Amino acid sequence: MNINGEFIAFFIFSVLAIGGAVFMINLTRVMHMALALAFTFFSIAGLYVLLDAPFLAVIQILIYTGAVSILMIFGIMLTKHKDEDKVAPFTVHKLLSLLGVGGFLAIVIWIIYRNPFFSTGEPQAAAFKVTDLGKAMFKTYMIPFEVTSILLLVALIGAIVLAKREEKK
Amino acid sequence: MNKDWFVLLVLLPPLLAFLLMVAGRRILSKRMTSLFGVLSTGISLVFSLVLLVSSLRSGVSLPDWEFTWLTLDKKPIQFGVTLQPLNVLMLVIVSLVSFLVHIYSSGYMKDDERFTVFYSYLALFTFSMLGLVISPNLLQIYIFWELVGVCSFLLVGFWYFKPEAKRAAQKAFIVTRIGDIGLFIAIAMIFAKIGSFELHDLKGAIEAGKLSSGMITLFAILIFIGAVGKSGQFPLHTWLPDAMEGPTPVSALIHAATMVAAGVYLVANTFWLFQASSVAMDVIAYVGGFTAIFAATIGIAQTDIKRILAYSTVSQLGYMMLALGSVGYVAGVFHLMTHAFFKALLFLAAGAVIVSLHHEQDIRKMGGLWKKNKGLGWLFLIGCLSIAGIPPFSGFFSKDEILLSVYANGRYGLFIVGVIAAFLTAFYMFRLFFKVFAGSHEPKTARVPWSMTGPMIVLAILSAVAGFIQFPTHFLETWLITGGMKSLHGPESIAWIPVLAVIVSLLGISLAYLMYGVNKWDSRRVAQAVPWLHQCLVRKYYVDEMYHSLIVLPLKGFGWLLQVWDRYVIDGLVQLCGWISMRVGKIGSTLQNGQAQTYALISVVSFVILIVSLLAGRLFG
Amino acid sequence: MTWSQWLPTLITFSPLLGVLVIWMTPREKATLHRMMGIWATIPPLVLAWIMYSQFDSTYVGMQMKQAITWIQVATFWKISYSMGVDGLSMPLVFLTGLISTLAAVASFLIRERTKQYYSLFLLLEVGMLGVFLANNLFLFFIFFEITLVAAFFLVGIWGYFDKEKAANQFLLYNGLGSGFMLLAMIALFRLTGTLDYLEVQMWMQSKASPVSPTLLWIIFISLLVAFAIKLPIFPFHTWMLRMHVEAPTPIVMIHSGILLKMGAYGLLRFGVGWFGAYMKEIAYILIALGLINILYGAVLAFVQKELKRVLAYSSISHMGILLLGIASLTTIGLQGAIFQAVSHGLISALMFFIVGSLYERTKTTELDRLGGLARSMPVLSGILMVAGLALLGLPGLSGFISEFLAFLGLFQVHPEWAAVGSIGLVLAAVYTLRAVLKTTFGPIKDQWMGLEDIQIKEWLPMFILVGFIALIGVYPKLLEESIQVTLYQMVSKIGG
Amino acid sequence: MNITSYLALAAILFSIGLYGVITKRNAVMVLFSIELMLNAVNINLVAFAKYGIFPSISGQVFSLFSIAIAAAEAAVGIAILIALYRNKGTVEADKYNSMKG
Repeated sequence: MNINGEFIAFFIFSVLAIGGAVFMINLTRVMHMALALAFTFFSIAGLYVLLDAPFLAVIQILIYTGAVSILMIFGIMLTKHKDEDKVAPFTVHKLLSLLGVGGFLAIVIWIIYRNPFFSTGEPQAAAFKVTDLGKAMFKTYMIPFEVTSILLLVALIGAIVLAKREEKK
Repeated sequence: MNKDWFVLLVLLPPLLAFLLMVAGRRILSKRMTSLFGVLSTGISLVFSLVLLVSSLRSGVSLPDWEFTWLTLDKKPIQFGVTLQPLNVLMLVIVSLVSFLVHIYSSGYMKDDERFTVFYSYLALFTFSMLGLVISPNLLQIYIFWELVGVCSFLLVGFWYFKPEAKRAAQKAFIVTRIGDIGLFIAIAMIFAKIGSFELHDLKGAIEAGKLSSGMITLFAILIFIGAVGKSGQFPLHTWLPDAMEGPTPVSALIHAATMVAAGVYLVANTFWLFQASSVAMDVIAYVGGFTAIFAATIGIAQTDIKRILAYSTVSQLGYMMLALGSVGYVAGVFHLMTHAFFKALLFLAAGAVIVSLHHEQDIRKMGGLWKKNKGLGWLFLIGCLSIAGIPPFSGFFSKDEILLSVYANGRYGLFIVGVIAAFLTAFYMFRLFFKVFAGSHEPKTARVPWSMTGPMIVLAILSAVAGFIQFPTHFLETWLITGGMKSLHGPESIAWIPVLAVIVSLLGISLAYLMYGVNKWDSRRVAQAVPWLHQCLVRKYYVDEMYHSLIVLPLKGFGWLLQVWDRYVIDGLVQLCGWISMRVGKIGSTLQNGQAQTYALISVVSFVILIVSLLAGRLFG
Repeated sequence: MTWSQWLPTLITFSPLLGVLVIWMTPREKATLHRMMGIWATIPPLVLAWIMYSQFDSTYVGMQMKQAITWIQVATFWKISYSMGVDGLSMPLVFLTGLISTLAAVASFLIRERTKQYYSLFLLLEVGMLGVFLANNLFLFFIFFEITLVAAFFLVGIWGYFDKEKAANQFLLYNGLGSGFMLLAMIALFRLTGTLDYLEVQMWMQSKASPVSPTLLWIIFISLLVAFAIKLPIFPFHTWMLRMHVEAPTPIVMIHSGILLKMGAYGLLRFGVGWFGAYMKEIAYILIALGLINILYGAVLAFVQKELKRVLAYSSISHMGILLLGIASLTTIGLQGAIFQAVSHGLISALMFFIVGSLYERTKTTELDRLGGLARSMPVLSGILMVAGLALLGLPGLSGFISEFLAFLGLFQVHPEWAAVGSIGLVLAAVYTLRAVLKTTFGPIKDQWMGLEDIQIKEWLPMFILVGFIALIGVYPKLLEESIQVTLYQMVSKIGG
Repeated sequence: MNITSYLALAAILFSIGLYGVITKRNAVMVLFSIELMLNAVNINLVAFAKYGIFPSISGQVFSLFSIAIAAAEAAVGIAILIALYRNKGTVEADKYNSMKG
């Protein structure tokens, strides 16, 4: 594996992403967790840039790092939180989870590295332009796009209805 | 002129009257109702007489006609009409008695609020009975057979609010149903064997020797079981006396003159079948003979005026069966006819007695009616003399024919039975007569309307003179046998038999006179001399009780047993299955602790295990 | 004619129109729902009539057949949406239309949640019509399940006291039956690659590919059990008792009138139509079961203390007669079975309607507490008497001809067994008269003196039913003509 | 650069998210973890779009849709959470046990 700029960038972003994720899992205060997650989202945006998807990177920052994180913070602020100040005991549940998830990860990694489908041969890289994305979006995927817009509308209304305080009679 | 239509003119008026009365139950007044009823049966009577005349004149059977009612297995099942002399004779008897009873009922039932219903049932009965007697095939016979049965049931239970009427109606239906099943099985088996319901096909099959003699005997006996049920022969006789709970005109029409004679008619109509099997003939003769004397003895000890007549009917029907069983075809049919007249007369007269005594039916409380109502007394006397077999009344001739054919057939034991039964008949009929009409008792009487007296007079005349169609010219025999049954000519008359019969009857009458007419011999003392016998007769040989304890109670007990079995074993098993699945569900539901995260964990772990095991299987398998 | 191809589909789904309209009405307008419910059952009835008039009674096989490929797996396995009608289904379709309409009229007894009630009711009708008009087992199964679910809710929500238990047991049992049917269906589909009635029949005749007879036996027995539960055949009958006692009047009318007949239809269509030769081999068992049904039901009906239970057991007894007709495997016997299905459908619908009307007034159906009702309710009692006479097989009414034919068929092959079965006819008279007379005859109790007799909305449907019962009884040719050709073909396939 | 690295990264992120979903008691955290998992999937999609055997823009389009849906999910999820919090007075996931049989 030759070390080049892309590799270094990938290395930095991935370390940041994993680190953010691990911090999110291990921090005790909810607000800190949210910040750690935002960090991860941001790193993923960076990875998108490396993957020739600048538009997606922008979207990632706008929606995840911006909107979703803020939404989460609102969610945190609207509910009361008993901060997990003391370290939760290491239960059977956690052990099993660790084993299960660890096993899952091992299997997936094993598959990724074993599969000739992914690893052999010279990877062919395709370069895209944002215009290609726009064309695909509004020509080939017109109908799903419209359906998605309806979905968003429904989610919007649904969220309002759900979160609305029920009137007492 | 196509004579086919005549038959419909006989059949349809009562049916139309029935439909009209059912539809207009609320609208029709009593006068209108009775008018319709009488008119419809009157039309039937007129046209049956027309048929009779043409049958007599042409000497051969009238053209039959049929239409296809149903197709079974590519065989058309026909409905139709046959007009052999026997059918025509029955047609006339039925329409005549029905017509008279319709008239009579307008007087007898005038105070009943369900007058229209009563008339509609009568009309339906008349229709069914007329249909029965012109049926050319067994299926049609069975259909009308059941219909007359149901009319009888409805009319017996006409006064539905009386518990006795309810019981009697139920009994009448069920007991005759038992007999009907015999007929049902016979019909079905005949169809399975020869592929047709038509009587002439069956006759052809027998003549062609297609049926084994065992089969013929079986068919004959099954058909006879049907006749036993309908005609109240032993052991299915118990319903008939109970059926007297119905209104008296009904008793006269259905349970004396027409429907109960249907069994006899059925046997006569399929006589060639019975003739082909000597076993069947023996069965008929012995059942008939036994019933004749059995019912006669019960008749001696009864106290209800209608029940006495009912047992007398059973006995007389036994007589007819006895005649048929002894190849006395003409004698049986002849007696059927004369019996229809004099028994209808007796019932109608009994009805008049009941009306004039303000609905009293117990003969122990009667007496002295002669002085109050001589006309009625004469009518009743004619009936009694006729049934007792005193010349020149009709019963004498027909009974004589029966005894003659039994004797000629070589059944001497049964001949003696017949003679004794004749004695008993004369005795209990005159016991009844003297109890009701003799004595110093001065009853308060009600007036008997003309609508009731008129029909009785007609019947009395017929009872008195009907015997002369067979004596001395053998006119009836010649006519009936033109149908093609050459072997049925009656035997030559033997002079001493009628003499013997008359003497025996006179003895019976004299005995009744001594005991009840002038009270020379105290009847109570006789009863006390043999208390067990008397008790036995009063309780009708305990046949009802026996049936109750041998059939009804075990059936009920078995039913309860099955009920327990059904509820606790069968249903219990079901409940157990349900219970087990519920329990399993309960256990399963405790695994559902509601923690979505646990579920997720389980699925992740399971997924891992699944993949690992799949891989392991691939690696090591 | 091509438009008539659409008739089966149209008939089946026409009640849905009513469902749509009912959904658009406000929840509390019960009267409106009632009217809509009744009107919505008219189109299937009228269409069934049109179908009858278009029906060619000389044509062999399915008519007005419509087949569209629906699901195709590879080239071999194919399921098509196919509907059609033949002599076997024609009478039952008409019966369904008729009884549904009358049951809709009888639904005035339902007072709560009418909107849902009528929607489910019409759904039930769709299911029933579909069952009789479907032309392959897959469709049949789907419609069969629709009836199951709809009936479950109808009983569970609008039934009487122990309704939940009745509904549960109904679902449990019939679910079991459906399970067997599904099993058979899948196995058959795997073997033949089709579920079309005709194609499976032809496959059974030719057996193109060698198949182990054991497997076919298993399929056959599974189907048999499925329909035996539905019919019901002893010992699978207890669910039906509860159902008859607890379900609301219109649903019992439908249940006893039509749903039970689906079992008979299944036995005829699949048992005789597909597995005729196998049926013949176990005819003895079927005859024995039929006899047990007849006598067991009759004896138990005789000791019941409650009117509805008497009728429930009598249904068992009558289904026994139907089974005898089928088991005879003769044209006449099968004809009797179809006659019995139609006739008992009409009679039991009438009976349960009467009992429902009675219960509305007396609030009890205990025989010992009733009595003498002929005085206060002459019309109701009269109709009850007619229904009772029809039930016990009085000639001139439809019960006679059907029982007669069923027995006649059996007499052709096994007269001795048929003779044993005829005892059931006596017992039928015994228990029917006992129940009817205990209700209407005898002295009237004071508490029943003031009862009002039935009104037009009750007696009109009853008279219509009586009319049909009498029509079939007096002129059976009407029914017989349409079914004959199908039966000949069926029996000729069995080979004897 | 190689696709396997991206896939491995995505797998690691996904596993961390999965672990969070299973173990975190705070419902908000569960939602966070779900978002993380969705992002991991998006990385896969975009990576396949560039380095897959059949590179195509479709991968990016799909991840766009996925983002849109994830956003909707987040909004509805938070709304449900707030509604639940109002009814139950807590955001502890193990207190939500109304699915208990």
